[in-house]
Amino acid sequence: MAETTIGQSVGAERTTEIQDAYMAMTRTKRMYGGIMLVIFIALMTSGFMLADSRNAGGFWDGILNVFNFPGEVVKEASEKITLLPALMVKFFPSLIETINIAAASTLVGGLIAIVLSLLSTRGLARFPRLIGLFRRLMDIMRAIPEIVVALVLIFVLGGGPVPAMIAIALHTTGALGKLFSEINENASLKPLEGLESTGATWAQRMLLGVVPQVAPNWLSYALLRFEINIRASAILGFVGSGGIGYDLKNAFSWGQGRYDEVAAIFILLFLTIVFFDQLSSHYRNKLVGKV
Amino acid sequence: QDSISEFRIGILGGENAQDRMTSNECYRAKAEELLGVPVKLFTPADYDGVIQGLVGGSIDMAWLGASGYAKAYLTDPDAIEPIMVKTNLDKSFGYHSIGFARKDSGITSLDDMKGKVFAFGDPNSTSGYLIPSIEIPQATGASMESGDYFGEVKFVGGHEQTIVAVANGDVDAGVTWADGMGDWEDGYNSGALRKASDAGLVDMNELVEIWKSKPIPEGPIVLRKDLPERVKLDITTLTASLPYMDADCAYSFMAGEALGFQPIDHDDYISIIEARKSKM
Amino acid sequence: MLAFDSLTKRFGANVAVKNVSFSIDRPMMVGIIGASGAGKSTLLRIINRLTDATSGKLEFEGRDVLGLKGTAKREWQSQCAMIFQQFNLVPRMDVVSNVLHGTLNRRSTLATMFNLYPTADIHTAIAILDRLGIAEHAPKRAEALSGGQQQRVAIARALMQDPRIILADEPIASLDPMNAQIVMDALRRIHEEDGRTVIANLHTLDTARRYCDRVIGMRMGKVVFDGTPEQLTTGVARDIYGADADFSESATSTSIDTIETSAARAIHAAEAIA
Amino acid sequence: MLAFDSLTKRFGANVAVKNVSFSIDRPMMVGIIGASGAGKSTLLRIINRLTDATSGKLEFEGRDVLGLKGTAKREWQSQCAMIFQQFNLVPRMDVVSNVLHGTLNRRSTLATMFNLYPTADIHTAIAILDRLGIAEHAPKRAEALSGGQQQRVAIARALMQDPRIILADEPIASLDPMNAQIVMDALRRIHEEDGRTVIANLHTLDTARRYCDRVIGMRMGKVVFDGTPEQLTTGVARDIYGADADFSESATSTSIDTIETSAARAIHAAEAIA
Amino acid sequence: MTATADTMPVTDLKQTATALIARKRFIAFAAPAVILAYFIYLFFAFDIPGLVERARMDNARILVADSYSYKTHITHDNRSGGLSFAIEGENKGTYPESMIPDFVTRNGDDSVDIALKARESAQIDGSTLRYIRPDYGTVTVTVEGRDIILDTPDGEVPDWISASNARVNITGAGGRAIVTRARTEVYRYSFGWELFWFTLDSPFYGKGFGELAGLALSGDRVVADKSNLAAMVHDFWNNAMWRHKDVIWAIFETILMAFLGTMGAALVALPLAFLAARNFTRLMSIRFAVRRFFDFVRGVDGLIWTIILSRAFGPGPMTGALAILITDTGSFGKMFSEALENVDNKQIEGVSSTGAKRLQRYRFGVIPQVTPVLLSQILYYLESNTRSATVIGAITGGGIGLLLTQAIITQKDWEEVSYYIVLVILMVIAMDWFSGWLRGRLIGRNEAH
Ligand SMILES: Nc1ncnc2c1ncn2[C@@H]1O[C@H](COP(=O)(O)OP(=O)(O)OP(=O)(O)O)[C@@H](O)[C@H]1O
Ligand SMILES: Nc1ncnc2c1ncn2[C@@H]1O[C@H](COP(=O)(O)OP(=O)(O)OP(=O)(O)O)[C@@H](O)[C@H]1O
Ligand SMILES: [Mg+2]
Ligand SMILES: [Mg+2]
Repeated sequence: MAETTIGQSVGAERTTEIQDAYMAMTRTKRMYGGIMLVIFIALMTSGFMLADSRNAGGFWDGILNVFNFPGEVVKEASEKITLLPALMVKFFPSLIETINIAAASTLVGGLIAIVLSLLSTRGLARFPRLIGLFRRLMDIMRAIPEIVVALVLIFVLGGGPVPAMIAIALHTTGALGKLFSEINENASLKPLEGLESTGATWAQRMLLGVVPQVAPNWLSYALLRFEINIRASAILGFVGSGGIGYDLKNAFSWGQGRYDEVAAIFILLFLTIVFFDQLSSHYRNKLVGKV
Repeated sequence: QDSISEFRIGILGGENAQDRMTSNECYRAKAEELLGVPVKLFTPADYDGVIQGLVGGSIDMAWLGASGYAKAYLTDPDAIEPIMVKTNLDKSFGYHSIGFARKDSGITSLDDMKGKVFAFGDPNSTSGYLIPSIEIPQATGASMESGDYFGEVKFVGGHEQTIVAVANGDVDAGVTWADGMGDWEDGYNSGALRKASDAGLVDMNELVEIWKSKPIPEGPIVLRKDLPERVKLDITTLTASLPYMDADCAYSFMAGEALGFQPIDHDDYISIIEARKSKM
Repeated sequence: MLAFDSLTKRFGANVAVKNVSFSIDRPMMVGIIGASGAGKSTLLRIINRLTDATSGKLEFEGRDVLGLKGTAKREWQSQCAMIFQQFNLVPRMDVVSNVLHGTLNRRSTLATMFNLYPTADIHTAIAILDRLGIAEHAPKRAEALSGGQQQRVAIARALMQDPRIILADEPIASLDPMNAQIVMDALRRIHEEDGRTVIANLHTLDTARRYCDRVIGMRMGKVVFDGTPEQLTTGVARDIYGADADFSESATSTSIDTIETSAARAIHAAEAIA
Repeated sequence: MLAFDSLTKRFGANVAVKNVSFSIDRPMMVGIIGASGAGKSTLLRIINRLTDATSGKLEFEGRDVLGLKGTAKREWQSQCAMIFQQFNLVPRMDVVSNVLHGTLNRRSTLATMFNLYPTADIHTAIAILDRLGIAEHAPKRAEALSGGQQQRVAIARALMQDPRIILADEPIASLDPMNAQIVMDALRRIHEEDGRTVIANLHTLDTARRYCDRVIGMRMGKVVFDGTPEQLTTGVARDIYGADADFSESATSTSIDTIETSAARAIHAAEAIA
Repeated sequence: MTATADTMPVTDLKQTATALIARKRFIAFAAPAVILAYFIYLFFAFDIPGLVERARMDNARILVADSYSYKTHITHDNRSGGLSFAIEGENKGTYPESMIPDFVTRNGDDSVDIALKARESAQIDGSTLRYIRPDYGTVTVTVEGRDIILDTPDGEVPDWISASNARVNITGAGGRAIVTRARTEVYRYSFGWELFWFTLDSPFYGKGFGELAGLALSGDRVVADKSNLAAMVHDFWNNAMWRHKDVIWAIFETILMAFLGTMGAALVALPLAFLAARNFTRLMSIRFAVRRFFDFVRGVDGLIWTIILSRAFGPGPMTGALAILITDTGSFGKMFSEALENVDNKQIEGVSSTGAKRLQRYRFGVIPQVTPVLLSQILYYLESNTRSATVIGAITGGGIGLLLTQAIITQKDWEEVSYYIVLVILMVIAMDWFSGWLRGRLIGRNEAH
């Protein structure tokens, strides 16, 4: 029974052959694996050493001092702990500005991204030939760091929240556009064909056929982006645009004596980010869970 | 510890990072030759970056403003010591904070500035913040809080940004530094206005001076206190003799015409430190 | 009324529809049968202008259908409603809205964006749903309905277009026998009561025989049979399907009475090998 | 050799294995049958120590298996290899690596982290694969193999452990009849040629009858039958499965000859209703 | 088919449907209305009317013009005499004694004719400047002692001249001129990025591509101790005007920050993620602690970490790398632990049943499963961190971010700004492409998300 039923034994010679071939393969694999590992370790260590040498302070000296600065801030803040609530109220309008910048840019960027993503999804595009163009456009929008656009726009438009808003919106358009079009690709084309057969226009097909299918996923990504944009907006404030980042920079630059302000802003920023993080992940779970 | 493995010089803002590197390259090369260890230049993004570096020990030498020195001293009195100060052609070592506005705005003095937008430079700048923030309230009789006398008071980040912001009309007036000698139309003999005018950034015809501070002591060149004595001595000697050794190098290192350097110590900055303390 | 003139459609080297010429001169119910890949779907899609023909002509009441563009094309699409095998509804939308999509061509894009459908249209939609026996599902989402119900929603959408012609691409292929019968009955009734032309792709002979006035058989893109249901003998069917002698009709039948027992057996057996 | 003594496993209020006592005194092929939820899998998992028993004892050659900890426990696991219904291979790794996982217990952690196995082990692995007739798939990823082949890889991994006992949890449930036969043949051959004990959960009676030396029937956690295949009459089977009179064996059969015709019929019919 | 709605009369159904559509209509109007209301609020909160007023379109024009053109300064020193020619007026761009720009004709030691664009021209003759506009005439500016005298054909001062007795500014269509007591300067604008390849002191300046290729191949050495190619590379690399060496180093530093930060974060986060995953750590308290730790480092935000670290480590790429490392440890930790919670238990069980040790179980039961997910996340972050590193560099002082922001802040070297922007975009696109490629190689196209 055994001989007839278990597959076909391939014979001793063939077995040796397979063993040798496999050993050869294993050796190459091990070699490649080894090389990869060595390359990775070499890259990491040499990168580390290079960064260390090009840095003003060395890693090993610095690591001991990591807590100096937070220590000073905490010390001063705890001495003036009674002032903190008032300071937090003082900086609250700046925080609102930062959040407004994030919200406006997410909205504007998201709305444009919707259009661009529809235009650049195969099967949905209004002008199939221009898909490549719209995709490259989004790639470039994604590639430009917000800070560049913001600073250039400050030169043209003057200070204020608008340059930051435009800069973040631009990046958001590119980033969300790509994600949206990935979602769009998974949308079923059947309802679209159904609508097309009734003589619906492109806009009607998109709005009635695609949007209901993909909106929850869009919204979930947009929420995630909103959270990211709050951070970006704070950072832009730090390098020249308005909002809480600007206050942080001034307080922090002045240093000792205003560390209570620094602490107040840190706390505001931290709470805001955690708040929106939790909010957005809550809604995302809800939205995507429903799908 | 009596030896170092490298020597790190921090350079304050005011020009873009590349130009800062270029202007100080000859000094770096001389220091490297003298000290026999690699000398590196660092150009942090703002005043505070340099001060943090000095206090944190990651930068060994820098040329600070008076207020910057005060800040470093107040943060850690044992971190750095001043060694030299630049002397002007007339042997004084001071400069002024200058308030200025656009000519077509009709503003000619602080009196016209009521309710208008006023700009400081960097919070750690002596002429761009500390001194005007003390002397201007004395002149106006009101605080510098937004809405108190001025409509709004803000920091635009640095001398160049102040000049550009005023020229663009983003703010109504701002303060920056100049030696106060020579002609207004040239932007004085030296200072931020001169540099901006030379660079074609602004047309001095379009600006007017609206306020001028009392003389401010020039900022010191500082070294970290725990550097080996030998190193301190070498650097002091090198700096002091720079104008005689290599005039071109001294010119670019000192950002303009100046007589040279003279030694200075902590006591010359006590008043500035007090001024800064009063703002805390 | 509707005249095909040597209509041809190529997909690369593959000819999906080859030289099809026939005409329909009065409202009737036409069944198109043929093996998988015979070109049935492609033909219907060409009529509805979802796919463009490679060559040939299609005239409706003297007007050249294939040359229509833009608004005129969408106008034509609204006159020949299409029903799909997979229903092609918008699953996350409620039934009434899906039916109202039949009016899209008549309404401005902006108005439809804001759901500005006239109340009269909404009432018509309900009336149509009622006629098809699914009015009580009107507020539900389309995806919550059974296959047969969804297909009836699709028919309702088609009726909402108030079309001259209804094209149905294997309307009952996704349905169980019970629902299949309901849907076919609905189509027949629409033809009879409203006098609309119905062209249906069907994959079962007995359905074609039972419901259609005329049957067209296609094989490899060509029309190989065109006649009355009575003329559709087993021999002819073998030709259409290119089947050999052991071709048995019951294997493809969906009529409830013929399959009952064999389906039960099949399910039983299928479980055994799963 | 292997002795169960009133082994019990509770999951909350649910008793999965209830008071199981029997013993196996010489290497043999044991089949465990029972309805879904009868506790078959749980029993095997307890033997392999993937699940801990609630109470009772299990001895192997006088040693208390359930009390083993740490190294000793892993040592025991390596002696009683487990084969899973879903194969439980690492799909992204190649076949030989999967087989070599059978040696993990013997090799140092550090060497295996980097996939460094002795050449001799690799040769053995390929020899085992050859014995199971799938040596030529050695360098492929496990996920690229068919179900039957994957199950044979799982058997090869088990053999690689050089175990005293092989536990197989419904080894053929995911397989088609053809592959099921190959796998069962392989298990039987391993028992016969190597003298290893094989305990297999099976869900079909005829498989148990055809391959096992002894059949144990479980129902609701309890052993309700223990005897030779011959003693396993349809009546007994009804008891085990708690089935009523219309219980027909062929419905659950996987033997190729018995199902051939009915499967063909089923497929045919299934297509018709699809 | 014949069965009509027997549960509810059709009229009622019609009412329900109308109400349903009305509700949808309300939402269709309400959602845009809310957005619109928010935009109106922003319109005032962001002071858009003021913005329109403040917007300086001429700045935009300068920016655009400057980014593709350069100006040559022809300067006469009115105090000590003497002419100099310099590109962008910079020291490093000064023409050597023997060389003058080709649109300048020298009439004497202290006198030149300058051909400007738009058929305009200028003449410097000692401390006198003549600016000639074809449709206007000649403007003469003379420095006499402490005064500057402006003389126009009609005696009026047109709006393109700004004059005081200390300074005269002429802005023509084809050039600009500035006269102060100290010096007379004429600017001529030309197209391109001058000196991008070689500076004036390089023997290769002004040579065409063909000529350079010829030189590179020929044996005759232009610079004695180097082959021509090496000399060219050297001159390009050390270009004092564009400083390619520093720029490339800066780009490299930026990528280095992103690489070290991302990989470091992944290495730190992986083991921690096991501690935060429900199926690997039974102890609720440990899991909770690790999760809050992830939330904390993520929540504190890269900006604040950068600030904190720059105090300890000073400016430079290490600081940036560590800031990225810390922030991303939080993000990775969260994502990795989610991936770990979704692993298929079958494979782990398969490996455990052979008697594998804990680490071996992770290595063979878990790692192969999660590798594709983790790798694709890591690579995605590598790409996006290249962008973050640019920003962080601007804060801490390192990499291309610093060069870029500082060049923007000084608001004059727009051609350098454009150069950096192009490089940054290329860098990010290259990293995007590279991480996509690597993902494709390592885990196969389809599995990438
Ligand atoms: N979009 C397309 N691209 C390429 N070939 C196509 C396309 N659509 C259809 N075809 C081909 O055209 C031929 C006819 O297809 P069609 O869908 O019309 O057949 P059918 O009779 O509807 O078959 P079925 O019963 O399977 O639906 C087939 O060979 C098919 O592969
Ligand atoms: N991890 C678990 N947690 C809770 N209950 C479980 C668990 N594993 C099994 N059970 C329960 O124990 C009982 C026996 O399950 P077991 O998997 O052993 O049955 P089985 O005979 O293998 O069934 P099948 O043929 O479906 O695999 C069932 O009621 C099952 O629900
Ligand atoms: Mg079809
Ligand atoms: Mg089981």
